[in-house]
Amino acid sequence: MSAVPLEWVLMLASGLFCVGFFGALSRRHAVSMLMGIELMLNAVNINLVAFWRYTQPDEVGGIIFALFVIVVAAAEAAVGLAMAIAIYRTWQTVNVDSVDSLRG
Amino acid sequence: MYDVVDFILNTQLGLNSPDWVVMLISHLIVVAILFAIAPVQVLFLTYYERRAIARMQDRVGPNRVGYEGLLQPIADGVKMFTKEDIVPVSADQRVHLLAPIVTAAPVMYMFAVLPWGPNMIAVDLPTGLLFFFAISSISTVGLLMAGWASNNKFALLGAMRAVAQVVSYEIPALLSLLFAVMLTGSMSLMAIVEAQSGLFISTTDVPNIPDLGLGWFVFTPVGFLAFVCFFIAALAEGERTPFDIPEADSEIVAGYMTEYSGMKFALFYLAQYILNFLLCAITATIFFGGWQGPGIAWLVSQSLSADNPAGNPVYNVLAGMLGTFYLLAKTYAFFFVMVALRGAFPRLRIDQLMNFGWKFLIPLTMINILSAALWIAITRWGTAQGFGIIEFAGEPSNLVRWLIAFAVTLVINVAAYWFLARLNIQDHVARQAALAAGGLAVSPPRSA
Amino acid sequence: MSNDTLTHSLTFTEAPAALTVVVDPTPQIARGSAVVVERRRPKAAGWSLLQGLGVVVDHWRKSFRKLDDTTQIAGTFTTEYPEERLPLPEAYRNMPILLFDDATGHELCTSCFQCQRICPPQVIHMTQAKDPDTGKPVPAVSEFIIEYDACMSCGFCAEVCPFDAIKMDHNFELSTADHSSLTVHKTDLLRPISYYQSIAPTFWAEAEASAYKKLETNKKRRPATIGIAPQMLAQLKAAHELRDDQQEATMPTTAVASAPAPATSSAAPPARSAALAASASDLPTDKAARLAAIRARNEAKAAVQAAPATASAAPAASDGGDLPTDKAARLAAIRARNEAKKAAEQAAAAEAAPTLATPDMPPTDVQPAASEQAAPPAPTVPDASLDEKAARLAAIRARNEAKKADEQTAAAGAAPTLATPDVPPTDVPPATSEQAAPPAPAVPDAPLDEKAARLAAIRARNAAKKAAQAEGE
Amino acid sequence: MDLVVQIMFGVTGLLILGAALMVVSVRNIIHAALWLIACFFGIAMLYLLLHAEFLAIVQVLLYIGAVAVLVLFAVMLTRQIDDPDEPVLFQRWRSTLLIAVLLFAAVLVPTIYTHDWQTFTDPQPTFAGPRELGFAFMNAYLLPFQIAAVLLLAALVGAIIIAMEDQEQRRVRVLTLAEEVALRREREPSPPARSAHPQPTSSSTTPPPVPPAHEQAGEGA
Repeated sequence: MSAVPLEWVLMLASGLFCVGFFGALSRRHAVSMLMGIELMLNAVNINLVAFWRYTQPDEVGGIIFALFVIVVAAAEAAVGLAMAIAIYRTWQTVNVDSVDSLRG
Repeated sequence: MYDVVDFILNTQLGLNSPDWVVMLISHLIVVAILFAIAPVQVLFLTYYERRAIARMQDRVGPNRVGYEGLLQPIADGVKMFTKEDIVPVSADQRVHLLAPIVTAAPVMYMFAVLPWGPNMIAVDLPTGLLFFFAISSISTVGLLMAGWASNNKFALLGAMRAVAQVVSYEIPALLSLLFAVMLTGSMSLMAIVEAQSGLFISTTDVPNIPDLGLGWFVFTPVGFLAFVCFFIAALAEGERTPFDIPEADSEIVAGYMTEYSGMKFALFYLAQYILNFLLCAITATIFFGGWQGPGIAWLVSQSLSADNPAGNPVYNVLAGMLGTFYLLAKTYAFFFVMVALRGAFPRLRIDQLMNFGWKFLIPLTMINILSAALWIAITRWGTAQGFGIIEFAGEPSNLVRWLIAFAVTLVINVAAYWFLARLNIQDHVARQAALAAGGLAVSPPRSA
Repeated sequence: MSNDTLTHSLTFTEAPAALTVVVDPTPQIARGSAVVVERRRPKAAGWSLLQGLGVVVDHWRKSFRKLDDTTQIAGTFTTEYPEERLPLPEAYRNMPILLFDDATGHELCTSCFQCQRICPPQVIHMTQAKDPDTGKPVPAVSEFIIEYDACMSCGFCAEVCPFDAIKMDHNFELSTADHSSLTVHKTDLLRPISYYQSIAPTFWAEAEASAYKKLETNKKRRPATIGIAPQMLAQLKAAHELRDDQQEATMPTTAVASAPAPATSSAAPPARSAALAASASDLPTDKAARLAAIRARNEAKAAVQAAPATASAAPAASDGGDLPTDKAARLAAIRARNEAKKAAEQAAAAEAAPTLATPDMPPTDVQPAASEQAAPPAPTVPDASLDEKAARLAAIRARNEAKKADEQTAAAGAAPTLATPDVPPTDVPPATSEQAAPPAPAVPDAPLDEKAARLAAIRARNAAKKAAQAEGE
Repeated sequence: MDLVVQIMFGVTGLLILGAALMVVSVRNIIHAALWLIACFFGIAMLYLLLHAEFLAIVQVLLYIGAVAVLVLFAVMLTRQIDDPDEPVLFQRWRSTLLIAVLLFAAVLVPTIYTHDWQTFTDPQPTFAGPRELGFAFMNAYLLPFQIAAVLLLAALVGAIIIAMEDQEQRRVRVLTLAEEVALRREREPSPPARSAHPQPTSSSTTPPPVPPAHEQAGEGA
């Protein structure tokens, strides 16, 4: 992997992060926001693995952290989607700007 | 295969090809072989299933085309290919097209880690077992795509059912396989198969057992319970009866395949049968020794290898052939069981399926993992590993350790099975009593 | 709704049996009610699943033997249709056909329009024939059309026909790619009476008996006017003369030349040298002979290995009284004959025409055509069901061989005689003289007619085969 | 060899970024979820390029097999009529885009390129297979491992509770004939003529539940 410098991988991860950032902040659909967040988490994961690969290939710390991120992302997805379904059931919509009432 | 290609290209032809070219060519050849095998297997499996199920129902089955109907699948294939490809107008055209591809392509990858014989494996991945199930989970995306793109409520219902079922049953499937990973300390399928030499007792547990290739994991209580759980989960993953809820034709036409015809339908069919074949093969590999069997060890010891440069390469070929034969024989035996199950049992309801998976199979496999840990502790650990109980009465031999482990895990597993079954039945009875008392249909009401 | 219409005597007994027994010996479950059967839970969870699996695997294991009767639960009982056929019941009806008399070619239909009137889907159309001289309508049809594609096989037409002219056929293999061919005209509707006799013997016997009865009554009532119509008399006379001529002509020459009129199709009624009106008493013999032909042939084949060829009279295979056997054999004979007919059509191009397998003449002395393996004594087969199977088998084989012979004769000029113990009341010289065989002893005895017929059948068959082989070579 | 790796990296990067852009830009949310899967697949390929095989497989198993499927599932469960006039983005999407682009162009790119990364490239990295990871989880990272387990459990329970429906809203099941009969028998006293009916014990499998609405309507007829 010496052919690809670390900067390239980091650039890719930062680009992915920014795309996910835009998606998470601008889409109205709750599930779409969740997808944006997943993209951001994946960008972080790429960073973790890249740093592991280029700076500390003798340790497994980078991989371990990436795995923890995946675990957290899975938990977040489960809870987030459950929330989306609960919201849909109550308001009949999943557009987050429609969910503006305090009635619960 | 790499060595053969290297030999032909560089030594014989003197091309001095670079390393990666040789690797590419050798992989291409292996892939070509596997991709040729897969559809042929499917062709034969459809015929095999139809004949077997016909016999079970006191019929004869297809016996017209070719000798005893052997060419029937080819006739069916020709029929499929020449059918008109119908796409609903309101379907999502691109997704509709992609769905069968996404479903069928991953199952072909699964062949990559399946060991066919001694040293006969396309890629001996160190994470082969995980790879197998990771790849199979991609197929579910294809099902969901198909169900959604068809713009048909039956297709969508079928896809939802399929995904709910497959995702739920992946958990017990993987949990039940964990015991093999624990016992062999590897996720490589080749290593798992190689650990199953011996005679009813694995040579990894008792090294001086004669090696007849029969030290299968299924002969231990741990392995047997895991086998039962895994096979049930595999039925659900392969959408076989009694878990064929996603394509329950009496309820939702053909599930996610409702709006498909012609080649696309054939691709779904192909994917399903390859998946079934592979699930049977993986069952045989992990629990029934894969290519292990009487005679393999002797052939391998005679054959040419790095350890034995004086060996005869003929024995390599013979060992490969015998190993493949054993694997296929076991696989087809399991497929026969699948067919018999199809002949015997009615379809489950979706709530029964979920109850069974989450309330029975998953706890059972978890207890089985405990048993597997105990097995390892009893058979292999001593005071050095902090497990001195077994050495309380002196220095037991390997066989004695094995027997103690057998007894302990047997008691645990039988008790777990009995207890969980009883619990589930009691739950069922309580539910029915609640129904009789005018309660709710699904579960007892919440207090608040 | 009250309670007793809903429930029935269902009990939850404390019996140790796995299933609760319904107490009432003759349970009458009312409409809308349900019987709740309580099952005892098995001791081990999952055990009943294994039991269920065991049942299925047991069926699989037992399915490799074929069932002989349907009383057994496990085992395949599939009939492999095109090769194996179940005997059709006599009352089976498919599509209507028109009948004509074998001997005279007289069509029974008088165009009374009864069937056309009663036909529910209105698929029968007919035109009454007219006397060409006077232009007056006569009791006959000039054209008769049934649209098979719309016919619903109700059988009303056959029911109302006062002259037994329209009957229901047994042929159900009507599928075709040509739709228009399902509008069937008179020439394709006509079948000889003997054909209908072969498929529905008792029905035809009944019809005939009632017709005779009616005739007798009418004779008594109006003796002056009842009798055979004058034009029929002329026809009959011509038929008699023709038969005599044929008998003379057949004497010195070959058997195949004995039927000068080529039997092209049933539509053109052949002026056969036959008895004028086949009396009812003749019929059983006729049938039995045909049946015997098939059976004897079959048994002879079976016995070839067992017993050396002694060209003596074959003992009776079995009595012809067994009805299902009879039918099957008859069916077989019909099929064989159809094949022979095909062969005949092709052979008609050649100078000689074969005779049809209608053993309507009492055969007296039949010379074997070629008999290295001439008629070994066939063993008696008492088992009726076995016999029936054998007959069916024979039919298949006969057809296959007929086909073979057919191909070969088409190449060569000579036509073999197929299972024809019928035509010449005297000797039948060998078809191919180089294979001449010692003549079989005559069977003069009248009760032995049947046997002789059987023997003749075997010999004729063998001859056909030999001839075909010889010609083919 | 270097060029091959570079090309593969380029293709993978294009797949990841392109798919991610499609995720945030396509109108149809199902298509967005499918593009998300493509993006995850590209990331798994990138992990393979970075010699993190185990992570690549876990990525496929968890992200594609579980998370993405869950997302698709949730989208289908909350499907609404697609109104082409309704915007898929907030009103503020331009400012968001501006922030994202600025973040990328003004912060991340200069940082990455100005920082002096102390990297060394090891041609033969330590293989981080399941065995090594297992040892790491059971020794150095035991506490985070346990915490992650508790987190997953909490998420499981929480998701179930959030998504659980109210029991009262459940539809009443349509009864089978046997159930109806059993129910009726229980409600009406059995006639004396048929006294040979002992009441089923509590372990009986007879399930007599609530009568559906149509049943009561049809009662009087």
